Amino acid sequence: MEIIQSAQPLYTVAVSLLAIILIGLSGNKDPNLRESWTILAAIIKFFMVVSMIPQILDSKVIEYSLITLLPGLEIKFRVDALALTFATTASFLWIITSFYSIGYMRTLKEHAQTRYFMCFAGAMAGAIGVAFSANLFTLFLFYETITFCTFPLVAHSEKPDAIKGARKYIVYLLGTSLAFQLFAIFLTYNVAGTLEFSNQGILAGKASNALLTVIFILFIAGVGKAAMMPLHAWLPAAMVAPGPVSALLHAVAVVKVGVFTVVKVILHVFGIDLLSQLGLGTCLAYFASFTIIVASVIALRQDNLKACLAYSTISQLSYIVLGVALLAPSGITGSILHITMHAFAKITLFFTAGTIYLVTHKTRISELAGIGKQMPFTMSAFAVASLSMIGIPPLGGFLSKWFLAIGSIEAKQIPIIIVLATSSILNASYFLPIVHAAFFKEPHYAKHQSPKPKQNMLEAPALVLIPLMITAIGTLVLFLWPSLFLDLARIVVAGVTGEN
Amino acid sequence: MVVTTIISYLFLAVGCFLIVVASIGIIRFPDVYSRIHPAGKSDTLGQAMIFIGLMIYEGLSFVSIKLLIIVIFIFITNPTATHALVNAAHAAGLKPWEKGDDRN
Amino acid sequence: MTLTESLPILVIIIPLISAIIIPLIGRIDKSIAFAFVISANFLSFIISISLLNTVMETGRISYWLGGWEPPWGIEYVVDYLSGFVLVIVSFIAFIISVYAKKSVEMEVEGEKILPFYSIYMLLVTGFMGMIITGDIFNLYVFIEISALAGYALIAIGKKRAALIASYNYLVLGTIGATFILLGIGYLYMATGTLNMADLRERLPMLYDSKVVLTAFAFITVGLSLKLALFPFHIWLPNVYNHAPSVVSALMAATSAKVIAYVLVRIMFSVFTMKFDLEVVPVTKILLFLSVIAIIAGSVLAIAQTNIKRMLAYSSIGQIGYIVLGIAISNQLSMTGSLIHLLNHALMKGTLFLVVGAVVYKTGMEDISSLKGMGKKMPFTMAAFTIGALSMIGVPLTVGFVSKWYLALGALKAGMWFLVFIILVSSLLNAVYFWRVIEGIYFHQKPKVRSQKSTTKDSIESLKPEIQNQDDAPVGMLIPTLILAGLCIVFGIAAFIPVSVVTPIVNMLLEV
Amino acid sequence: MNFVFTSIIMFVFWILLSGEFHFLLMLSGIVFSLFVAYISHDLLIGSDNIRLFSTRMLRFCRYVPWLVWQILLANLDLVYRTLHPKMPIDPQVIRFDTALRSDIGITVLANSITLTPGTVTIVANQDGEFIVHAIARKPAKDLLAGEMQAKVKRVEG
Amino acid sequence: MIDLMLLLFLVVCAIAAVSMKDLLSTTIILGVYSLIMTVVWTRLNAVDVAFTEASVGAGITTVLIIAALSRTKREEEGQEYGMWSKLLNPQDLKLTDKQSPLLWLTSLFIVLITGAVLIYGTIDMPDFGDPDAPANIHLAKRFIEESYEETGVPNFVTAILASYRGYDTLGETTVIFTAGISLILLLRRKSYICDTTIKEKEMKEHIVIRTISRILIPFVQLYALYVIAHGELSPGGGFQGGVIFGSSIILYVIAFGLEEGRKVRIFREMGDLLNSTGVLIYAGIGVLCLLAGGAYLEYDKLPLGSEKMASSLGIYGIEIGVGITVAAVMITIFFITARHER
Amino acid sequence: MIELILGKYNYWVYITLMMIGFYAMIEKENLIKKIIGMNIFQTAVFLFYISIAKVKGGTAPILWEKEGIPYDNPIPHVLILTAIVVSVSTTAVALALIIRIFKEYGTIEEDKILIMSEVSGKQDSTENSKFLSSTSLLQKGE
Amino acid sequence: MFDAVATIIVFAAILVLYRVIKGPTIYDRVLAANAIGTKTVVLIALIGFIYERPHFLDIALVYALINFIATIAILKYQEMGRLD
Repeated sequence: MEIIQSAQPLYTVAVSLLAIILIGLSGNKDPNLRESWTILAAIIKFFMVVSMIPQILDSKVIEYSLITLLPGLEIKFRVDALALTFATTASFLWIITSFYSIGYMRTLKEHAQTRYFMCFAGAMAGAIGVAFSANLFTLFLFYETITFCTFPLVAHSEKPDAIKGARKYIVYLLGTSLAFQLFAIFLTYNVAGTLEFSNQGILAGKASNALLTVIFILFIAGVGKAAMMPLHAWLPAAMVAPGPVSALLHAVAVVKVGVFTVVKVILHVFGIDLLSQLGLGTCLAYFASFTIIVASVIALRQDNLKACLAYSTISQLSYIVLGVALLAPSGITGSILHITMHAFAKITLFFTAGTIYLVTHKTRISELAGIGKQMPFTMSAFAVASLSMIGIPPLGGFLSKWFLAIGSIEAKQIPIIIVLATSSILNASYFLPIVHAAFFKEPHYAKHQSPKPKQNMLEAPALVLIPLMITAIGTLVLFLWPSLFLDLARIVVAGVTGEN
Repeated sequence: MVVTTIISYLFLAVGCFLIVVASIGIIRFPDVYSRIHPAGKSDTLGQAMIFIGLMIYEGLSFVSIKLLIIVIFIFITNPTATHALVNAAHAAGLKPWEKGDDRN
Repeated sequence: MTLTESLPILVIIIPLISAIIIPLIGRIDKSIAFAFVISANFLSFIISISLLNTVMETGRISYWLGGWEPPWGIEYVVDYLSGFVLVIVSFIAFIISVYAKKSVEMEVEGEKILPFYSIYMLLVTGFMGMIITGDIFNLYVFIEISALAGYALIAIGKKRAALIASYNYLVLGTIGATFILLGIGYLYMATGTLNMADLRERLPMLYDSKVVLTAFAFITVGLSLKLALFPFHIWLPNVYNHAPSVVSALMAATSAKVIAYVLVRIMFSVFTMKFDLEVVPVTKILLFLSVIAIIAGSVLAIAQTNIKRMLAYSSIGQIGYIVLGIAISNQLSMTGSLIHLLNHALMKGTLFLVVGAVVYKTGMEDISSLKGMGKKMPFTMAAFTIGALSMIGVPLTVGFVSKWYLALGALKAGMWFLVFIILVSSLLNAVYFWRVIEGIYFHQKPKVRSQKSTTKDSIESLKPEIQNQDDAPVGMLIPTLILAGLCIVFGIAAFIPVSVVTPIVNMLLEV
Repeated sequence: MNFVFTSIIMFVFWILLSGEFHFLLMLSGIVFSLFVAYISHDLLIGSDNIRLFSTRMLRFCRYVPWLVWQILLANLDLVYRTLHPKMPIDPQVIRFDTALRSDIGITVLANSITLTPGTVTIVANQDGEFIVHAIARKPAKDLLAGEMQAKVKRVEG
Repeated sequence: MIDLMLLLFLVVCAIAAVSMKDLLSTTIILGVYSLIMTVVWTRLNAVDVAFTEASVGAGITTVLIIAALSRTKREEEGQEYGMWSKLLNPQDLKLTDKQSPLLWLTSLFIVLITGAVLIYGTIDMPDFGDPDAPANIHLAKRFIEESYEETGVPNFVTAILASYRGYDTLGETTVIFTAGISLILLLRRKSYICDTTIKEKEMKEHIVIRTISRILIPFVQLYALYVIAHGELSPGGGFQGGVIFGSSIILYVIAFGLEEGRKVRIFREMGDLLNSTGVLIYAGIGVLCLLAGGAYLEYDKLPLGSEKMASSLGIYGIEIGVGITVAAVMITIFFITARHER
Repeated sequence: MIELILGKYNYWVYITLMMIGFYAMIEKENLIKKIIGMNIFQTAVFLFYISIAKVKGGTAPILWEKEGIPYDNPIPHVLILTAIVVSVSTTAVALALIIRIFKEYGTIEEDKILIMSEVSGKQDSTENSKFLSSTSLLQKGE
Repeated sequence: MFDAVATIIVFAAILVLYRVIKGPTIYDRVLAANAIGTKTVVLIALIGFIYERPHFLDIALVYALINFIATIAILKYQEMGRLD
């Protein structure tokens, strides 16, 4: 495996940090300038990420060591296929989300927009940083960056319930990461003497099984962002955030960072061999299955649209964990694909939810009856994304679920297939009714509202609408041309399984 | 033993005796005003006696002069302190003990 | 003897003489006195740095006061450890003296400003003297100089409770100092010497003597009292709470550090590791106490409504960290402990300076008074945020570095539960600091003054987005920001302090 | 004048105390005597003129032997009273005026009374009014007889 | 025998001082305690310490405590529970008070623990007066044998105090200076109540005290200076002399009143200057030594004739510095504490 | 055992004194009483030091013509001189504090003061607001 | 001889201590304390002679000169309630 020393990863991360400063400087005085910085940064970042793809596809790895704080504590970037999968998805969606945010925020005339965009850029820097991190310390650093940068986004409205939700958010994320993840990192360093990721894992043979198990459990518990049960409660609580933030949180930056961390830990800290030897992979897989089912069931009972989506996210995230935990090549491929697939589908759904709120100020599923007639584009996108979530071809979600299913067969864990199937059915049973209601039900009005409002088109502004259309179409495109992500996944699998 | 030594010892003995008597007086007498008599007089003289004894023992030297200075200052300060004491007691309205009062 | 050779004494004499001269010079012009304080502090800071530099190059410096060879005379010793602590203390003293002007003008009555500065310099002198001396009795003298100066500085706090705080500190401090004195006496009795290096040579053959054990016990207890280690911490919250802001900042940032330094000196430099580990179970006791201190300090901090008090309790916890590292006493944990001397000085310095600025601007010390300050005093609050994040132990801040070393040290010593304690305490720190940060940025400003000038406020309230920015004066802001900046700089470039600390640890542990 | 006189007294005192005739010490003796005289010359001698002061000193010296004799008597008396099992005391408070007006005179009388047989000065004020506590009847009577007052008056001049 | 009696005396005094309710009586007993302590010091041959104890105990501590009493309260409050009744009849105690038996037992426990540790430490000590104890052979031997040769000071204590450990003494002077400045910082106010009726009464009644004080003060002052100057030869030195000098002024103030004292003797401003001057002389001599090419406080290097002469003069100089500081600070402290203000 | 007791009687006395002083310091409610305890406490330590210095048959450590007599150890004397000075200074500062406390609280009993500061939590806050108004004045002056 | 005298004086001082502690009035205490003071002066001088070192006299002289201050201070406070 060829290693290229290049500062490109650093620049990629730094772009958004620079953007923070520029946004801050432009401030409230010139909103257009401010937002153009955001867009510019997002686009540059995306292209920087994309520009690295050829090299990675060439089975090369880009590394860059920024600074060594202390022996063992190094800020170091490494771009490999796994990183790039996530980075590409995230940076692409940031562009989309930026446009959507601008439309959303301006329409609602929100306050403190400068802070909003600054934190947004910070969160993205964190997400890309996590993706590109070459060791646990760098990962932890950017992981916390995201936590702190997204807190103001969740608390954006500064209303008591927002503050309360944000507090829950920070308690879960900061709490788990400080208490468990950091502990695990300490232990890892103590045992392995390094924090550097490696395809073979760094812990093999370094400590007793019991200690390794403890470390593993600490890691899994420490990644609160992955929203595995029972550490999922922050996610529904964070629904108080503005629409684009929810989209970012639940589709890209935060939760994906969480599962990405889990994947990293499984693949690059422990290594497949070690985990299968310890039998922890299977345990985790069943644990994830449990989350998948339970979260779906809870989602079924939600009336608040965003909450429903949140529980759906919890469940979907566990798919990714599940796939990796199976420790089988196809499972890993499925997981990696699912990162992207779910991102596109879920961001669409949240965009949709945001748009609905933007236009009608409705948040409840029960109020959505007939809304498809008012907002056909939006709701079509919703429908497409839902189908992707359920895993209906020809949409992205199908691909990843397919690979996951194959993976579970490879791992000889037949019950997992049942779980996947059950979950799909559950998905269907909470998404399809919404779609059905939106398009085929009459809205029920309050009795006293005698003159029926006209069924006008109430679509959102183009700046909001176009992004969500793009992501909806994205799910389709990803099904049709998944080769990039498949290639990347293959490289990852080749790396971690040692087969070339 | 030289004569001076014997004389000095004599003085020491007398001084010693006076001081003990003064102490007894301080304990025995019934009130401040009467206690002040042994404290103000016997003590001072006893002290002086001892110092004179020491002076005789030492012979003529700067040490004796210092002893003399001490004696002089004691004779200046001690009665003053005594006077200040009764004066204050008087100013505070303390009544002197008279014959026939119960001992306290 | 050249000037360079005299540096070890100049570092003490300059603040001392300035303390003496201030009452004289202030008669002419008060502002000169202030300039004098700053320049004296600056000079001693520069000298400290050059001393540390010299030590790095040539090794231990020994200065014979009065030209008498130790152990006959008093010896000044600058080695890695004392050089390091010297730089910390002189730096903090310098920064805070720059900061002091406005804050002192507001919190101290006009006619008392001169004596205030004089005593401030005496306090600094006391600290520096404690650090640099190589004579155990001289140490006691300087402990008392700093203690007396401290009592007076605390007592001039605005509220009357400051007096009680100071008095209690005085009583406990005197008990502590007298215990130290007694311990010194026992050591002297057993060995016949007062020089630390000489003691170190003579003590090992006396390790089973009960006299030496008692000496050690009394010195340790005395220092713990001064250090406010857990069961002896009762005086500290009141002191930090009621003292004038500048004093709180100086005391919080340096006092405990210096005493901790002395503890390290006694434990590892006068006595040896062997004694600490094998003869007396002192490390175990300290371990136990520090763990309680860490947890109790953090828990009590959560319960506070006054911000200075909160920081004071947090200090108790942080002192626990320092002692914890000493108690584990392996290479990593000692590094953590010593680095925490610097780090905590920076963090607590920042936080207290911010509080001082807030008090200067609003006159309030409640946590609620910080609400909505993010818009009013953005830079100051940014410094607070950095300090708070550092206290929580977020990576890239100094707090993380200390925790890293302490935790690794604990793991190396096989004490898992300590890592757990450290992390739990981080969490608790997060709880009480996050509460404040949340208030700063996400709560509306309490309407306190609106009753006074309604018309003006109503005009302002029309434009809530642009609240008028009213940050602390530059003289206060810059020192605060420098300290906050250093929290980050040394969090990133942690190898710099570590490279200074590593030889110290090697020296102490005789590796 | 007062100043010179005081410094001379001081220097004599210095020599008596010191007993060392080392150059440095003699020099500092002179300096210090002058210094003390400078800050306290109005204390020792006060507002009196020098001649009066010195004559009084001389007369006082003549008074001392008598006083010492009286003190010895006083003590014998007191020893008797203290050690006698019945403790024959009968305290009295007496009051009288004297013709003394100068501070020094009143002081000498007051202290003499205090030192001598069975009497202690309680009050001695500027008008020459004395209140005296006597341990028994006899000393009181002796005091009122006025021998001591006369002698002190002679000292005062 | 005599030592044992004296020590017993001390213990009795200590117990009495602690257990009495009237603070003035306590102060008196503390004074007696200090007297006996002085005797004990002299019995133990610690002349310089005895000297210090004498001057401090008679001149300063008692007066300061009384000054503090005069501005606070004389009686100690609180219920009259003796030590034993607390132990034997705990039910008598009011539990609402802070002085609950538990607290009391806790403090007793702490004290006993301390005592136990001390006793434990004493077991291994060399016997009292053992000439071969380590303390008496290592440093001490050398000082006794060579200090006179090296410094020319016959009083070993002064030699060590001013020369070998001269820096400690600078520290000590700084402590005093700190105390002085602290009191200025803590207590000084401009307002002052002068009660004229008291003054008149004093003028009339206290004639004896005043006259004696007047006569005594110059002698006390000269004696103080004598003590400072003879620090090298005999017990005493800058500190003791300074305290005695200070007490002469205190005596003046007590006898004549503060206004008088301030008007005639020491101006407040001047007092402040002197506070600093003394320490400055001390520290300055050290700096001069530096400039002369020696170590700090290395008097030998001063360009004043022979090395011995320089050393002797240097020590003399710092004694004077200490004396000035101590006297000035003691006066300042007394003025500040005793002064009643609005 | 008897040797132990008799050979070190000075030390036993110092321990006793120290305990008495220490007890007064931590147990007495009266602030001045505490200071008196502190004095006893400290002199006890001084006694200990001076006891170290004593040599059997020794004489005061001032040069003496008479040969052959051991001198007492001068070092502890020196140390204690310093310590006494420190003790006096501490006492002075403590008394100043007590005077101030009495002025502010009207009592020098610790328990009463504690009660007062608990009760006067409100009062302190009013002080605080006074303080606040003064600062706002100050700012207007700027 | 000196030893004996010193012992007797200490004994006398202990007798007087009774009065210091017992009182009953403050004046009794001051009086007794003053008496102990004079005994101390003697004791110190005697100890000097026991040890054959006359240096001790300086200490005795201190007491002779200034022991009086404390007494005056106590009395003035007792009478006036203040020292200034």
